Amino acid sequence: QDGDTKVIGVSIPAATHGWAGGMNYFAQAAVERLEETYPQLDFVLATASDPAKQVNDIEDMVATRNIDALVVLPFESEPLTGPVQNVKASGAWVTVVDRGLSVEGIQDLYVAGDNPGFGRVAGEYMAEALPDGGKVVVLRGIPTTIDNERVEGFQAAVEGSGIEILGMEHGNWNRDQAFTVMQDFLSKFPEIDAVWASDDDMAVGVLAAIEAAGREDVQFVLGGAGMKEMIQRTMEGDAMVPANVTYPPAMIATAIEVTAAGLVSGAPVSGEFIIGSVLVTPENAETFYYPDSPF
Amino acid sequence: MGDLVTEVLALRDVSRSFGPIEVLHGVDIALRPGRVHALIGENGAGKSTMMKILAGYQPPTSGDVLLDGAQVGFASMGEAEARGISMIHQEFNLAEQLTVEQNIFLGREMKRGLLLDKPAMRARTRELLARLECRVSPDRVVSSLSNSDKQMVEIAKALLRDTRVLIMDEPTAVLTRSETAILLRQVRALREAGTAVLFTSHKLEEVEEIADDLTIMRDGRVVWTGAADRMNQHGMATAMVGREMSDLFPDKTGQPGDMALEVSGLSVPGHSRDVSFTLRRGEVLGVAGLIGSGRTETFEGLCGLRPATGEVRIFGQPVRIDHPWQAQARGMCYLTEDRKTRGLLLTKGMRENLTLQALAKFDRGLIDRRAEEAALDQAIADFGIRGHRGALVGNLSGGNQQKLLFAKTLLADPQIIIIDEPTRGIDIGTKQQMYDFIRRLAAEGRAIVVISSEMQEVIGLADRILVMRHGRITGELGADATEDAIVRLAMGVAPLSPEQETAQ
Amino acid sequence: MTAAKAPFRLRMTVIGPILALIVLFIIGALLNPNFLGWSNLSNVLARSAFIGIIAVGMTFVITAGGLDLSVGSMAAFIAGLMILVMNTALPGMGVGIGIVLLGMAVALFAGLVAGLLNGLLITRLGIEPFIVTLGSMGIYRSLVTWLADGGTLSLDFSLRSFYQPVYYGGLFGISWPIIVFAVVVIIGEIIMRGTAFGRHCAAIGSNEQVAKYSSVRVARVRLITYAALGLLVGVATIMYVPRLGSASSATGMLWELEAIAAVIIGGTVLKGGFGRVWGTVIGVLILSLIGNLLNLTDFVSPYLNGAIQGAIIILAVVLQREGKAGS
Amino acid sequence: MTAAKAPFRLRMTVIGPILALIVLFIIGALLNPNFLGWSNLSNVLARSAFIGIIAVGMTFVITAGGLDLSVGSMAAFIAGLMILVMNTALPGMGVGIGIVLLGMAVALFAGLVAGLLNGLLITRLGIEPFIVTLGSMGIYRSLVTWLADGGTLSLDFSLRSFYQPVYYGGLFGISWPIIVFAVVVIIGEIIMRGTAFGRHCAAIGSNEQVAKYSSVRVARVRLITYAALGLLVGVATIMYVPRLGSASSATGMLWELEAIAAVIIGGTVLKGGFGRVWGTVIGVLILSLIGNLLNLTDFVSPYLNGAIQGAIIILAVVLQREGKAGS
Ligand SMILES: Nc1ncnc2c1ncn2[C@@H]1O[C@H](COP(=O)(O)OP(=O)(O)OP(=O)(O)O)[C@@H](O)[C@H]1O
Ligand SMILES: Nc1ncnc2c1ncn2[C@@H]1O[C@H](COP(=O)(O)OP(=O)(O)OP(=O)(O)O)[C@@H](O)[C@H]1O
Ligand SMILES: [Mg+2]
Ligand SMILES: [Mg+2]
Repeated sequence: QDGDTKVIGVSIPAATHGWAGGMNYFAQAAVERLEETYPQLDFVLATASDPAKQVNDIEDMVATRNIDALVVLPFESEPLTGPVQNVKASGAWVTVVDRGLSVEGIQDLYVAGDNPGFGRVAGEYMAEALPDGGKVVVLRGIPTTIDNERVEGFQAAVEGSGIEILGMEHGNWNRDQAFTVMQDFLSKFPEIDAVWASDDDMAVGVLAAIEAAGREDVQFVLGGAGMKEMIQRTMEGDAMVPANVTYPPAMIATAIEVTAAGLVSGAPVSGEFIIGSVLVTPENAETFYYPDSPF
Repeated sequence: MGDLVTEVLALRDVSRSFGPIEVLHGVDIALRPGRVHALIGENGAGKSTMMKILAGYQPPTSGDVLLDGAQVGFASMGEAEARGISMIHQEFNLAEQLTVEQNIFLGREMKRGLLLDKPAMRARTRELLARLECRVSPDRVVSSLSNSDKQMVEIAKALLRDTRVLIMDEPTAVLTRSETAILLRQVRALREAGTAVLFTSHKLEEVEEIADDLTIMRDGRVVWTGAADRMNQHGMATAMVGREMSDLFPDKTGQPGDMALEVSGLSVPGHSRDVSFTLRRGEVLGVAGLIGSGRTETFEGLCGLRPATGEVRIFGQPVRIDHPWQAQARGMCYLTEDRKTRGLLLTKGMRENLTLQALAKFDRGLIDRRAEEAALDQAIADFGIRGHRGALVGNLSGGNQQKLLFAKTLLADPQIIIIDEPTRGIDIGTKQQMYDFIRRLAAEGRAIVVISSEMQEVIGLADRILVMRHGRITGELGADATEDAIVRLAMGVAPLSPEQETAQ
Repeated sequence: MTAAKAPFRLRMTVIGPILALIVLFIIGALLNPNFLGWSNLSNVLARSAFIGIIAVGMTFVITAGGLDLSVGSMAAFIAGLMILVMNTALPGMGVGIGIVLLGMAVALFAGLVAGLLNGLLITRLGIEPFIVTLGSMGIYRSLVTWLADGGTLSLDFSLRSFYQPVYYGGLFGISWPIIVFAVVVIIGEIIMRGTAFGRHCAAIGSNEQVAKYSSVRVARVRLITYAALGLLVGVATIMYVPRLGSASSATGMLWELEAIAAVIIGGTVLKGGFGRVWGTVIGVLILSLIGNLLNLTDFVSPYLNGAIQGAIIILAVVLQREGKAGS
Repeated sequence: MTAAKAPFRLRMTVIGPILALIVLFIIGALLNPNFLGWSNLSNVLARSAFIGIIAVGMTFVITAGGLDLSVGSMAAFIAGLMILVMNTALPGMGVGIGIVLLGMAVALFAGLVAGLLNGLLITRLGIEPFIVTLGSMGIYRSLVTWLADGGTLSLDFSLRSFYQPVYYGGLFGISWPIIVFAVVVIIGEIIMRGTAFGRHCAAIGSNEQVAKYSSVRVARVRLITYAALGLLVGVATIMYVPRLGSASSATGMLWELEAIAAVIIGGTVLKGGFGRVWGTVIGVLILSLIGNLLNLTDFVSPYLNGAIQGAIIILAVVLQREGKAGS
């Protein structure tokens, strides 16, 4: 590459579930858009199916593409800390998205969602929607720190509100597995007031299971992450999907854009941007509805 | 009879059952050092079972195994071998994907420190094979060897293990006469060295030639035992079969009919070149030649089992055969010489095997089981197959497997039948039945090719004889051919004159 | 291993899986009274139908000495394709039986083609089935991700409502997936035990050489097993799509492993030569019931579900192989 | 399949994988000049060491007619256990060579035990390796999730810095994983070709009965293959932990598939009877280079990476099996 061209590496987890799919979409869209806007920028986008593969990708970017900046959404924090530290040591700009590294101060820019907040907002809504308490079941994601943080946030928020968590099972952010788990919850518990699906993909499976069972006792399902179909249902006032909690997959695009702009202008923006999780209700749903997103 | 003190290995009143069926009923046998003991009997008489008990591969159900006069119970396969008893199995006991050397030394590798001493093993392999006048390379993979070479490897494997007792189950079944002679020479050498040898064969002339002691079995019982010189071939056959044996070969009543098969310029790359011959209905065509002369490959090529080129006409129609099922659809079937790896599904029952090739006959949307059972009844009756009906084919005795293979191919009702080594491992009584059967098939108007390494068989059975050498037909002989004439053609020694011999 | 024990052992390999299933039923009934309820059993049966239908096809492939690792991603790809075609055709055709039939035809056709492709690579080029299907597994998984642009392909909502009864509806209270599964099993069992094709599969898996020498059309039979499996993946997809109306790269994840496990738990031999369809059904049921049971009870940490599942799989097979110990 | 072609075919199966590797190298060099740089090659080699070390062990297991699906989750479990033990011992022992040695001993011991367990279930109870290791795969995967309480187990930071040179450091500019990998490969190749054990593995895989009749201790040899594989998983983990310093349920995901694929691409026969360690190395390199190559350029959608990977795997094997067509 000639001296003027700068290379930005983008390393993200593969699209193995809906949210990640959305994030992949936004990352690619941002890369395409920015490559057009800034001819002097070159992007390398790599998607990884596990942490080890992601470390490989980052190593390759340094060894073969001489990246000037790295935008990384770590699969997991711990394993990526060292390799990203190495990238930083090589002199490149580092932007970390969504999941913080386990050592402070590596990244120049940090754009993140708020996982405990995600759970808390959901829990607070639940407590408010069931003022007299109620029986809820929880579907959890893939066993990860993210999921743990969310669930802890949720549990803390519903504590003392009279809400009883009947059961929690892992639906792994997967529609089919959520469907199966919910069917079994419905067999197991004769009375369920609400479901925290914790993710809109899982909410799709949960809603299908409830509908198929014809159970009237379940008042609503609270998903999360703002899938467009779900936002739409909220917008339209569907009683089963009265709310949502955001966790925008588009944060990756923001991070890439800010990084690119900084690199081009030579006046990089460093700092921390925490994108808080917001409660989506029929009133404000329209502002969170992106019909063109795949998620 | 034998002196007890000198017995090295013996069975006393041994019985053996498989499930509810007893196949050995209180047999005795005694092997003595420096003597060759022959064990003969009909197919399924229990010879192999008895040998396996002697060699520690199977325990007796009741009775004793005596080694040096003391009762032993071999706990593992290795134990008998460690005590100087080794056995060559009737069916090949070689790991197909391993090389000759690896097989010969399997379980007894020579080491230098922790590593294998390959040069030494290779040298020893060469030496052993040279003793057997077998010219395969120690590095050849066994699956690429011909049957006879495999047998030689098995023999070399047994020779390697310095044994006091060598047990050989039909070692000569896949050997030609010259190879048999080599083997027998080795056996004599072992006898001189004081080894006790036990062997079985359905070729009674060999038994007569080499045996010192003789045991004859019938239906799981010993019916005769004693010094071999007290019995001649005729006596043996009679004692084995339990009836008087008449002439082995049927009359050649062949009435050649229409042309059935015309082959011209058939070549199987790497094995045979430019083979041409014709065959009429009602004819039995013998194909003779030394081992490795490419007979098997030529006819496998003809039947679409290997890539081949050439012109073939069946009943006057030019045909192109790339797959065996195409040959069968034209009425031509090949009966393999290798029943264990190409002929039968050893882990399946008799019924499934019998009908595999002719399954279409039983297919009425679903397979008609009752018809299958009836066919099995018929085959058991026709070929005298012995063995428990529900047994796995792998558990049938070797000869009975061969009979089943025969029955299986014939069930497809082919008009042209190519039979490769039809009587390998079959007892003399059944052989006679098989020859009759082949003749009858010819008389029904079928065309038959018999490939055989037994010169007598070709001469006794065939109306015409083709002789092959190095993948080419070197001559054609009439029904009155002599062994000498065949051998000359097969060896490439100038015959009297080709015209003289190809009289027809 | 003596032949004397054969009858007993035979019985164990037959009774073993059934016994394991019965034990699971008893445990389930003890743990949760709802377990034996019709609604729970019907749920479990209906959702095991996808894997079940595929596993029936897999039984033939494995019996004939083959293997197919691509079924899960093939299902995802077919589902994606089907949704795409139906959505595209919607403006022209409108919601109706026609478009559903079109979708079904696409699924069956795509399944058949995908199966044929696997089969042709395996039989014509002589490559190990493991490699061919590992490769096509990656290819289909990628293709569906690409079709969905990384996200989820969703069937148009109106279309989905119309199509939904194919999963949720049924006859006489038995839902369609269960009926289709049953039909596939019965046909499969008949083919395996009663027809020349089934015999040929077993013969090829047992010893290819012998099959060839016995005039069996080895390559064709093999090819048919893969094509049939592909077709059955298509059938499974037809049942799958109406359930949630979507397909993504996560669809059908690890179905191949589950299908192969079901086949082997059912007593089919992985190296080929012997297969039984009814055993596969029991294998499928055992696998789905374990998951169901673990969801119905909560006496262990959900993190350990996988461990229990693994242990039960091994136990189910131990039960049926008892007699073989020390062989 | 004619014998005349045998020498050619033999050559193709030997040259095939090497040829595929060379082609990959050429493509790589053309795509990006940095590809052949030492830093890139060293990265690729070092990271393929984990799978590589495991694949060497897998070569023996497969050659002896077995299979092990549990290696990936076994690695995750051992990594988790190792981290847990080291973190627990830290207050007492302090950062130093002692605690690293303790961690290594734990990893090797756990690997050996895990391998022995698989092996004992397979040889003593006579259960299909596929089922046993599918079961233990679930068990270990669950156990590590449980140990990590659903999250990630991380090595104490100070400890990690101390331990890191085991992955990142090296001798004469060659990093430790590469050295260890090379040593394992050389020993593996010697054992496979030069010792009785290697021959016994091939004999068992080729024909168990024959091996038994030749007084090969079949059960013991089998057991040793699984135990050795477990031990090698332990060795791989020792290299892996300093690299990422953590273990979670995502660790070692699909390693088993990759290891088996490497073994088969290298020319070892899946049904057993023939294996070659050097081939496995080439298989491992091919697989890691594909991943590396896809990162070198960005001319395809990342969604399609899997498809390209799948196609190349098939092609690499087509190249080597050319002569077999129609057999
Ligand atoms: N493992 C087994 N299970 C059941 N039956 C068996 C088994 N082994 C042998 N048999 C039966 O025992 C009988 C004797 O068989 P054996 O192999 O000893 O005969 P043989 O005398 O060697 O015959 P051949 O001359 O044909 O080789 C046969 O009926 C056979 O079917
Ligand atoms: N599967 C095979 N692959 C490669 N070479 C083979 C194979 N089978 C046989 N050969 C070789 O082909 C040659 C001819 O084989 P074979 O000995 O079977 O011929 P034959 O004339 O039929 O003899 P016979 O039938 O008496 O054994 C031999 O040199 C043999 O080693
Ligand atoms: Mg016998
Ligand atoms: Mg021959």
